[in-house]
Amino acid sequence: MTPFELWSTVVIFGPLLASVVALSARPALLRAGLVLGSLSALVGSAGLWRAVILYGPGRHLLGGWGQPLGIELWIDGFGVAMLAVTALVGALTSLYANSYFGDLSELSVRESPAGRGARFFAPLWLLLWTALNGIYLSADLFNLYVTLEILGLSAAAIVTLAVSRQATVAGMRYLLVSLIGSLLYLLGVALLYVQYGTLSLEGLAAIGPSGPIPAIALAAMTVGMAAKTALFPFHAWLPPAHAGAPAPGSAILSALVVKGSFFILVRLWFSVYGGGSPEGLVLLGVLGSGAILWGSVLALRQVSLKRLIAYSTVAQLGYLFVMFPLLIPEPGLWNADAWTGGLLLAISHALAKAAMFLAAGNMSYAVAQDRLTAISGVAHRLPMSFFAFGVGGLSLAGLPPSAGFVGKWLLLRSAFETAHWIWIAVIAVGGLLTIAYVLKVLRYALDRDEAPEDFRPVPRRMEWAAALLALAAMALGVRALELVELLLVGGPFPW
Amino acid sequence: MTALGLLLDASVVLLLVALATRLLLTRHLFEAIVLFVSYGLTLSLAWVRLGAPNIALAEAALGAGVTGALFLNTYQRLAERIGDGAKSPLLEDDGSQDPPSWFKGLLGGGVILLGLGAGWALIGAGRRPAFLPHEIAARLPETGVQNPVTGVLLNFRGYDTLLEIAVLVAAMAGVWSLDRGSRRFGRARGEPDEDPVLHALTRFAVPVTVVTAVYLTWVGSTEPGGAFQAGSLLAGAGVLLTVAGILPPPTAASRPVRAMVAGGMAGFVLAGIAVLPLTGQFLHYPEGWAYPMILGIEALLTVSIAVVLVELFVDVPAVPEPDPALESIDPSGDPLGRALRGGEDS
Amino acid sequence: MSLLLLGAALFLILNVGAGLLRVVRGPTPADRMVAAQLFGTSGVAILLLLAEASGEGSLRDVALIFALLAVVISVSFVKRGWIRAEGSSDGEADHAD
Amino acid sequence: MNPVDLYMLAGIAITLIALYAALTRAHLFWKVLAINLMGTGIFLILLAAPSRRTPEIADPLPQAMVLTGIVVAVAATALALGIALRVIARSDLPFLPDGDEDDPDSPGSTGEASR
Amino acid sequence: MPIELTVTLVMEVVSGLLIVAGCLFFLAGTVGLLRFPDLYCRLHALTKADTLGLGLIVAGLVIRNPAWPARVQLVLIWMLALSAAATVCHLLARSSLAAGIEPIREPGGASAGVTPAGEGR
Repeated sequence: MTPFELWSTVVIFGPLLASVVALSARPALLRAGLVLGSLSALVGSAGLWRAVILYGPGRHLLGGWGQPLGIELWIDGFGVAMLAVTALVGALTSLYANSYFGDLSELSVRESPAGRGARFFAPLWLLLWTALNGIYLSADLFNLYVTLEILGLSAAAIVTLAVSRQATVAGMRYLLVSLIGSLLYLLGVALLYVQYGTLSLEGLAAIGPSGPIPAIALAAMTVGMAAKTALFPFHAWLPPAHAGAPAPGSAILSALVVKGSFFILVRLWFSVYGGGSPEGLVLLGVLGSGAILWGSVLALRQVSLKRLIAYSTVAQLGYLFVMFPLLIPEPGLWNADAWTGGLLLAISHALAKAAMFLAAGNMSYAVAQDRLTAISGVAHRLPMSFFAFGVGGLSLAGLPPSAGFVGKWLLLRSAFETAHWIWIAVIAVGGLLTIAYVLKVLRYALDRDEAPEDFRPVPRRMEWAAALLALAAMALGVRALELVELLLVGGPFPW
Repeated sequence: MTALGLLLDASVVLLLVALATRLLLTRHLFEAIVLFVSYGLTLSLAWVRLGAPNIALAEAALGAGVTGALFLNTYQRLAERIGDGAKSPLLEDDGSQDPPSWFKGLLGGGVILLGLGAGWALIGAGRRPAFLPHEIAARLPETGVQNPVTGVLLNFRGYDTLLEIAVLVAAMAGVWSLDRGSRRFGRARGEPDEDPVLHALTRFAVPVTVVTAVYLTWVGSTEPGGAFQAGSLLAGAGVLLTVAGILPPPTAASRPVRAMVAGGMAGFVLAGIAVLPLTGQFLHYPEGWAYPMILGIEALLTVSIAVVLVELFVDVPAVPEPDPALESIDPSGDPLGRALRGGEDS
Repeated sequence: MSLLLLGAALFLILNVGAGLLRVVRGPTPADRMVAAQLFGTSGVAILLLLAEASGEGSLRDVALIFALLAVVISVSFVKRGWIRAEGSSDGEADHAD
Repeated sequence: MNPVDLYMLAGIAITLIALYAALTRAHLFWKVLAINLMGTGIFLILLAAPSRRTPEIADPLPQAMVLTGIVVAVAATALALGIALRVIARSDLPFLPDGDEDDPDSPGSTGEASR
Repeated sequence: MPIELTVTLVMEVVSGLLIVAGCLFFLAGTVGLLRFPDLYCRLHALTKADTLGLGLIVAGLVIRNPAWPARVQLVLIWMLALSAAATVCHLLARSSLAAGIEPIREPGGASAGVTPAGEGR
């Protein structure tokens, strides 16, 4: 049993077993489920990180068959980095949820609708976690489809846990988009299997797909995954869903879930298709730029806190797609700066966005409202949440020494090297807009000197979870070199 | 003979496309649902013609049976809601909310172009020899089963099947998390059903169903059959029993039910982990253990799937009455956390 | 002789296609349900014929499932007290609530 | 014409008709129905197209994929219908309201209000 | 040898005739389903004709198939379909009547048998 085999089992099936505990056991054991899931994800991803640094990319032949007959797990730097950030965000969000949903041990399925929803947060979230970890390690087209469906169903269900009408409508729309997106992906899988007779990513990469059928397949899968990632023209479902979910759900959805389908897009376009077509890459970059500008402008116009953060997610996801055209400046070459820069942005966005959503959850928890006008003065009563929001926002905007800064700097450098001035302009303008909408929130929070009247104290753990995430986003910049080293194991073209 | 076969295939295909088109374009919900069930049965015939009896079994039981029953059940809830004889967009969609016609036209044109392109590409696809089917056939003896589909599902690609159960469990947990008006289904426990005809049918059909399910689980390793088909059959028996008032409907409130739902998945994972120290890989069955382990997992899954499906069918579709506690939550705020703790201090 | 079996199966499929008109026309849900019933019975017959023609015994299992699920669907449909046609009470079929 | 081709073409047609319906029918139930049908169309392609390549040996892998897909479709349908019923319970309409700026309950909604 | 051959031939012919007859009953059921004026007549036409048609086809197949397990299975399927059709027809008619869907009673057309089919328990 190699470390790859051991730790990949722990990281995928730990959360799955934890969801079994959370689902079937007494409510008193809900907390045990969350702890078990968090621990196994943290330990497993740490073990894999170490193994990847020591031995390079590894694999786990599930069932002992190996591709093309069976399913393989493929463990490289990209996947492990995503696993690790998921584990960190997930563990802290679980800590937050444990306080947010009240006393978990008293939740019963016979209770009010809200209580029933809270009762099922832990199992749904742990299943979602399993699916994310499964995606980051999968090396099989159809296996990715199944994990995507777990992800989509549990994510939509988490949105509807917030019982309001808006959340229900948003969850329905999210589920429909998610299902259609998965089916488009499945269509692509079917076409690729028809053409090449294999489902293994590695096998396909060795063949090098080209021709009309693989092109249609890639287009279908890209549209499906872009819809699930809320890339610019398909972004309309995201803000209501992410803003409507309960606070820990918002953090999970915005920080982690959209990265799952983004990960698949990267794997498909680069690892399998070897870059696809240059025109396609530029198109994705253009859509990403559109997302940056449009999302930021809309975020600036929002009057409710969680919606503002949700639109900011639309914008920040755009940066990840700007990476696509920069990664391959000319055929046969790939730009390491673009690769590490883009992925660092994805990672730091996960940490910063989770911190911001949790901090926003604290503020609206305290004042029972989500209007920006309602949180005025809240900074004086919730300094730690205010700090978390601010630090997270600055990390998003790319101020040093945050990880966002390192990521943007690497991305800009790769654009400079290849003299892509348009992308540089987009990145710069997007950064300015980010600062503007973060400052808008901070200004409201600092608005008055006295604290709001109808103020409810926030449990300490909820404040700590947000603050720790924000600190992690900032500290990541200081230790970015280690992450860069990790991300380069395997690189965009592992096979 | 082959000409007749071709004619048969052509009729099945035409029927399929006609059913699909009509059911997607009609404005009457009930018609669409009945056509959907008919479509599922026709599709099952298509699988038979394509030489895939495994799928035909699953399609008839799950695609047509369980899914159709879910739709019927939901229709019933809507009909209850709108009351007698009333016309409502719930049941008769007049299309007034559909997107504008320029959108439809554009999308329709795009879809037709895409269809022509894909059809042309697939018809002209190069016929490179496939190696995987031969590989699977060659290594099937190592899997411990003789039905190649079962071999793929539970050995070669057992991980996919495990995650597929996780999809079912995720849907179940999601459904449980929705509020339900807990409308009781069928009769109360113990109360005899006064309909002797239904009772007689139940007494005949349920044993046949259960025997068939056990047979399908057992035979799944060599012939078409397996946990999913058997599980959905058992679910059919369960639905019949609850409808006739003989069994109480399973609900999320009962811990044994939740344990059974999660149990299949847990057993599968634990089996996969148990072999890890012996063989070093997840779900890599040790020499000679493949057949008993697969059979055990299939039996466990059959029960678990049956419970999930009965529960999905019986307990889901309820349109709850408006709940004043819910309506009072400020939708612009952070509803859930505050609502949950509302009792404490505010 | 399998010509006869296939021919009979073809005939039954066309027959089913014609019966579909009743599903489309309605008018009551019960009418549509009756037509679906036709689908179930004919499906069983077609599968049995195909099983004989192809010598594939497992198709008889499929036929058995057709028959069983036709029962489950129709019975649960009826027993849910679905008919609201002309202002009746909610029917004796459903005692719930 | 090869009979398998017929099924493959039917698969393409059904997939695309269903995709069209899923995007143009506003009623939630038809959306769910269309998503179901789209899945079956893809299954038809998946099963029919490879078997025209190797008619001499049945390929069990697509069959296993389709079986998995059917189960996934049932699960997704159940959840989608459950959520759809809740949408109907809350708004009495089987449609999703237009646009993403819906926050009508609160005065001074987003969009124009932010001016 | 000739006798055996004759027996086989006769059985083939009988089985073929049974199958053809079964198909004709299915056709009759469909015609009834499409042409009869109301729900109760249609129920009447369909369930009886189809069940009989299925029975004839099963009989034809039982004659052709020499294997006993297959024969038992065929008969079992037919019995299941038979009891299902009867039950479902009964339940449909009863709850339709309870719901107030009136059978047509005026003379002409297929009036005979309407009322019993609807009200029989």
